[in-house]
Amino acid sequence: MLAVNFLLLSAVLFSIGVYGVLARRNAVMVLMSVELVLNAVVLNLVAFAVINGSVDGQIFALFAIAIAAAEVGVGLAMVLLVYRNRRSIALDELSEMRG
Amino acid sequence: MSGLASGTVLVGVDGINVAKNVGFGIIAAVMIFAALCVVTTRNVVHGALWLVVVLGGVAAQYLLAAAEFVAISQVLVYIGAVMVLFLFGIMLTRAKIGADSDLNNRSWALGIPVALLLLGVLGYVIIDGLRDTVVPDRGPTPTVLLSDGYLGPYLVPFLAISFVLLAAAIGAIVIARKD
Amino acid sequence: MTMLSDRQQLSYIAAQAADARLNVELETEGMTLNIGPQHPATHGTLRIIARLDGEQVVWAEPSCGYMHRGYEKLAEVRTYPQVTTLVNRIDWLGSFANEVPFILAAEQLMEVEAPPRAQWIRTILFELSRIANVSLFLGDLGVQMGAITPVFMAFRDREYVLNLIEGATGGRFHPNFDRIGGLKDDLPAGWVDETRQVMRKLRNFCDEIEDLLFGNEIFQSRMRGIGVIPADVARQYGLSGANLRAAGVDWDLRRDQEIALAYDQVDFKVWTHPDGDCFARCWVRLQETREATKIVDQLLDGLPPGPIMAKVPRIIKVPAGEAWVSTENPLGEMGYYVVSQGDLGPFRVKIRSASFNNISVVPWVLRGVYVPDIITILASLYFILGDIDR
Amino acid sequence: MPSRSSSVVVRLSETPDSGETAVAALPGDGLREAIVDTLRAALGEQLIDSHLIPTTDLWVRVHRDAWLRTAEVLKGAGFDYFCFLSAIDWMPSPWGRGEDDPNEPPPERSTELQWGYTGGETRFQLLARLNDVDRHVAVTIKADLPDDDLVVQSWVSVFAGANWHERETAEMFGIDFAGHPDLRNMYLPGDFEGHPLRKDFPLLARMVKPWPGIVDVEQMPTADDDETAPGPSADESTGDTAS
Amino acid sequence: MPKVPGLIKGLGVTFSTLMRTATKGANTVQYPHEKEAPPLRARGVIALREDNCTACMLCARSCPDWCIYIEGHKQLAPPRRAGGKPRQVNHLDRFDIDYALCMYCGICVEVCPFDALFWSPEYEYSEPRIADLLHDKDKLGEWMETVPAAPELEAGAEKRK
Amino acid sequence: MSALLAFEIPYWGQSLLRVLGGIVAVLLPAGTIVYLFLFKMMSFMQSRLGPMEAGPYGSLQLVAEVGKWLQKEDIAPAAADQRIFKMAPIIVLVSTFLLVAVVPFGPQAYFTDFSAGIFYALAVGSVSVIGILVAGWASANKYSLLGGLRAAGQLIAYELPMVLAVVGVVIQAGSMNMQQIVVAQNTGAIFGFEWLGNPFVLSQFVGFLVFMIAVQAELTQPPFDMPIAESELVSGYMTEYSGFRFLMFFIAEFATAGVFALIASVLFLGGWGVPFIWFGWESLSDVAWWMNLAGPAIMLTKMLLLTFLMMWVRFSYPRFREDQLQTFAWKFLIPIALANIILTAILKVVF
Repeated sequence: MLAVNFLLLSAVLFSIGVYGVLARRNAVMVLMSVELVLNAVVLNLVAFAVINGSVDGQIFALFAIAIAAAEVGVGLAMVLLVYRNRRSIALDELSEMRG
Repeated sequence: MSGLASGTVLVGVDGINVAKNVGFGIIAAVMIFAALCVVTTRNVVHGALWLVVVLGGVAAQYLLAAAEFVAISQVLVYIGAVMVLFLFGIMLTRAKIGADSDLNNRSWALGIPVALLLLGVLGYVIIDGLRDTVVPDRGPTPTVLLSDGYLGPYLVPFLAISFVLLAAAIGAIVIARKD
Repeated sequence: MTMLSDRQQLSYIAAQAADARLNVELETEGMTLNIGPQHPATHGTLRIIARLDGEQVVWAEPSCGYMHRGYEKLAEVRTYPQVTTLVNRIDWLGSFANEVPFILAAEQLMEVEAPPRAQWIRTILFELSRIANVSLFLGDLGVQMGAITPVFMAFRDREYVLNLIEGATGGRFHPNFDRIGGLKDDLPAGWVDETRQVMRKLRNFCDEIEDLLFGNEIFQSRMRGIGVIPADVARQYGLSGANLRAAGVDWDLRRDQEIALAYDQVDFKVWTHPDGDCFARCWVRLQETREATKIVDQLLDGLPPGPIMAKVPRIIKVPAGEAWVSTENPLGEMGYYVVSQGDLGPFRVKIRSASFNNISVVPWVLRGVYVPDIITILASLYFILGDIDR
Repeated sequence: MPSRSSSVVVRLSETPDSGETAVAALPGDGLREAIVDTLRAALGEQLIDSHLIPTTDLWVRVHRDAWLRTAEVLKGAGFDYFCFLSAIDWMPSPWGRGEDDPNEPPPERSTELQWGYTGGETRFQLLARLNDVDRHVAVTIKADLPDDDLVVQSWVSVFAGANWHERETAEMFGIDFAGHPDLRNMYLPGDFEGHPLRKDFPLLARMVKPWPGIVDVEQMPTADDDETAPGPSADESTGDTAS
Repeated sequence: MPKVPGLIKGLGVTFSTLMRTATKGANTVQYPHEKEAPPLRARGVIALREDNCTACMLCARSCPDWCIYIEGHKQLAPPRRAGGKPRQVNHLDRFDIDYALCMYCGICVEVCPFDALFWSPEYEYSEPRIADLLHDKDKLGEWMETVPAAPELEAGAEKRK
Repeated sequence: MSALLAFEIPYWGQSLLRVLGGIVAVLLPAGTIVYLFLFKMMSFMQSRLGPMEAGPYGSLQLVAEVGKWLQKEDIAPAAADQRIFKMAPIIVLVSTFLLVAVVPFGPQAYFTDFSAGIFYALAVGSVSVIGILVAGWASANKYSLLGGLRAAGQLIAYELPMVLAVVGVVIQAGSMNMQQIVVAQNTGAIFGFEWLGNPFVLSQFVGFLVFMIAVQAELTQPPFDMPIAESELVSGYMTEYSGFRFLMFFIAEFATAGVFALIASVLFLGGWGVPFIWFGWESLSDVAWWMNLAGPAIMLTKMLLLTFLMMWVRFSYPRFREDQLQTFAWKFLIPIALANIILTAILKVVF
């Protein structure tokens, strides 16, 4: 099995995620796109770990997963706060700094 | 998973595992399709469910790469917790049933060239650099190795991550609290 | 024993009110939840419209009338015996108790009094219908709280009481046994002994419910301190029965008014509870059921011999006048204001049913509670739809 | 098992002290007369009439302008338990008991208003009852409302529980309560026309179905009926009588 | 005395009920196979003794919801004693009770001055069609067979009429 | 690989057998639980007999009920998100089938032998949350949505004490593999009494209690049945479901109860081992072949014992309130489970 397979897959996921982050207006959708990007990276980590035959990549993959969970928790809390105050989670409406 | 990783499977001429490649291809195709749906769907909940498919596919890829523990963690954390959190957030922000017209921002079309450019660069680098590298067919990673890693050389990052998680949990509660 | 202090009660109420106010001020877009008219928790067709913020009730209002049968109007075109069959159907779980105040009001206008034996049997049947009614409440309480078993036990043991009522009156649910001046018939042979046995079973049932439900820590944690109705609010809203006594108001019409029933012949305790919360209401009802079985036992022991019907004309015309008689029904104070103009039927009957007043406090008490507590509070206030809408 | 911090356990075997006070002596006349006196002192001329059945009950009739004041005075005098509030339409029903022969013109009925205790002046009379829980005494309050101005002050500010009773009365009798926060219909649909408890509101159930008792025994069978009359008993009969 | 937690006590109640049902049988009755006998006074269905009915309409008048339909006519009955004058009696043409309307209050049975109506504890007469619940006088007459004798009264009761 | 039978069977045949076995292993306990406990035990606890007409003592009642559900119309509310609405019960049921895959029924009688078996079980057990959540959302019903949200909150909250309770077992057994846990219990010793074995229910009693309570909550059974609380939310996320989609939820509920009981008996009651007798086998490969036949029966017995406990509680208790449920999980169960882990770890190091 070629390593390129894994890496190309992760590149595609990464690009799709980047597109999502750029194109989406809804905050939750942006967060989901960020998850795509993160997963692409973690997939890379695991792939390289297997290629190199060391577990370090897997260990860092687990670190990344844990961090992702934390990031989602905080991110969603912020989205909820924004929603509660503004009745909307459209990001481009959040440009003004006044609360 | 021993069944998938070391079972009696068809073996190609150059030692490349054909069944594994086919499985990879199918899963990868599904994942890419699902990922495209995530960024193009017009309903937030559908998007979240497509993301579940992508994350499940990632877990399956980890299994193919014989990273059993990571795969299970992926299911437990991503599908069991993160996605539930997402759905929770979506439902608390009153997701509508049916198509939502304003999920994209006005300049969404700019994202396509950017993403394609990125894909091109990344693809070129990957194919150029790792064209002939073959993923060796190893058995499943023993969990012991992972735990030794955590409690050995990576103890400090492990603790740091734990604190980050704790801080994130507290922060999330503080942010989302009403009063 | 210990009790919720006044300060605790007041702080609870203040906290509820403050929460509700806060939510209104924030103008959070509430979700409007329609509980009923066909919701399992409303045992009947009561509808509660509740505006929620998350799971908290900002504002709630019951909407009744899905079962309005217009008994006050119907009574105007019926004769006195016919009205008796109508009022059976107001609180259909304790229907004999509905007849008694109406008949007593008519008797008061006619200035006749039922003979002692009739009064005793009336009182026995009155308490039996209380037991039948409240034992079902105790079981239903379990269902509202999510425990399935108590209701079956309640149905099991209520069946004995209903058999007794049917054996004596012929009707399980709608006895129509009371007549102006006495009763339709005397008790059948063997009824007294059977009743004694059933009362033992019912006391056993009360013990079981106490162990199964009231002693349960989960049940207590859901009931205590929830839906506190202080005494002055209870009086203002005209709450009656166990709902009033659970707020610490020691008022029981069985004891506190002179009435042509045999309550002055028996020794019983009026149970009150100082807390005024859901648990207090349910607990008072449990104790009252037990007390009712004891009242029945005492009455059976002293059942006087004699006639069961006073001398009344065959065709009953009630002299002109007005009378108000209310009794301590299973649900609370049930009264009839009967206006007669010397006709075959009443000129106007105002039916003061217990549940109507008891439920009118709901908008007050539901403010600021959580959705599951709506159910607890409604269950503990205990209403019968027919008794609200009449 | 965590329990709510504010809740304290009452052991079930014990009873909260209900106050082992002896049953209060049932009040006699003096008590009720004192109540009338209190009211008279507070309302003066606006207390129109009172009626007292010793050891049983007490009725007072007040002027409708004093309706709210009566409630306040009585609440101050210990009558803080709200029992009910309603109204009476003293007009005799033009429909009788619904037992008229539908084929005949309706019989003549008296249209004279006949008031009950404490008398009356107008067709509609308000009716309310307040209890004194501690002294075990109650009073029924009445007030006349002129037909052309069915408005009275609401009791909601004094007794919150009057809210629903006033809504019901407004719906059933068409009486307006000034100062009531929300005088919607309780039972009937919002667009319902008429006020069901007024005597001139027909009870449709009795209107649409003729009274079965109207089929008169005296209605004589014809020869056709005799032929179609079923049952063996027809054979035993010696013949129809024509009377 | 250490208090048994309510949680455990509750389990005990359900378990003892389980054992009681298993050993002593259930409290329920398997209806179509076994039936509980209703009490003698149970108001199941109204039976009509047609011979006693004089079509006096008293029951129909006293019925609160007008579910009794009576039609009759006068006819001459044979004299009681030979040679006497023929009597004039009311003959009953129709006596229907609409059980779809009936409230089972029993006023009609009570007011009947000629003992023509009786309560029977029979209860199995439900019908798929509501119109079939209108029992005519033949059907009401059939119920007479199921009417039990009035039960003995409890000690201390005064015999009425 | 798991050679359940002595003779050689092709790869596809093995897979087919596994799938069939999985279906049996899910449906058989579910059916038994429904008949034995839901129909009969609950009725007896309420002084009644339960179904008696279909088959002797109503034993075929379940078949009749399934037949009834299957022939019912498949209704989806008009406002619902049709595809997701129809998919949700399948997700829930699939999670149950994935769960049973790692449960060992005998020395060679298992579907797969994961090295991190119990970890896998906990992971796939959490997948059902998504099914429940989207079921609540897609029904376009406020009660359903509230029920779904409650269910999700509850399942996430109780997953943690469940995992923590398992950690104690894993520490004591020294393995996450379910077979190893079974062997560790049966070859273990308590204070030198080797013949007794060491079912972890004895040494991990606190963990056992926490695990069973968490299982009760994961199954949304009383006293934790707020998501489907009949008197509050009608039927919660199941309100709009009818016909065979409701049947799927129903099967999933009781099958999951059975599978969790199986997992609990592996973790705490010694799995497929005969209680107190181990015949002196040294390791997994020593175990006599007949254990493959006796094992499933023993597992079924232990499962029934545990489901009896679960159902007993279910039919006796009233339910918590939502906030009390969270309080109970975070302030009571999790600290206790953590303390249990620490204690276990200390004892493991000391001895």
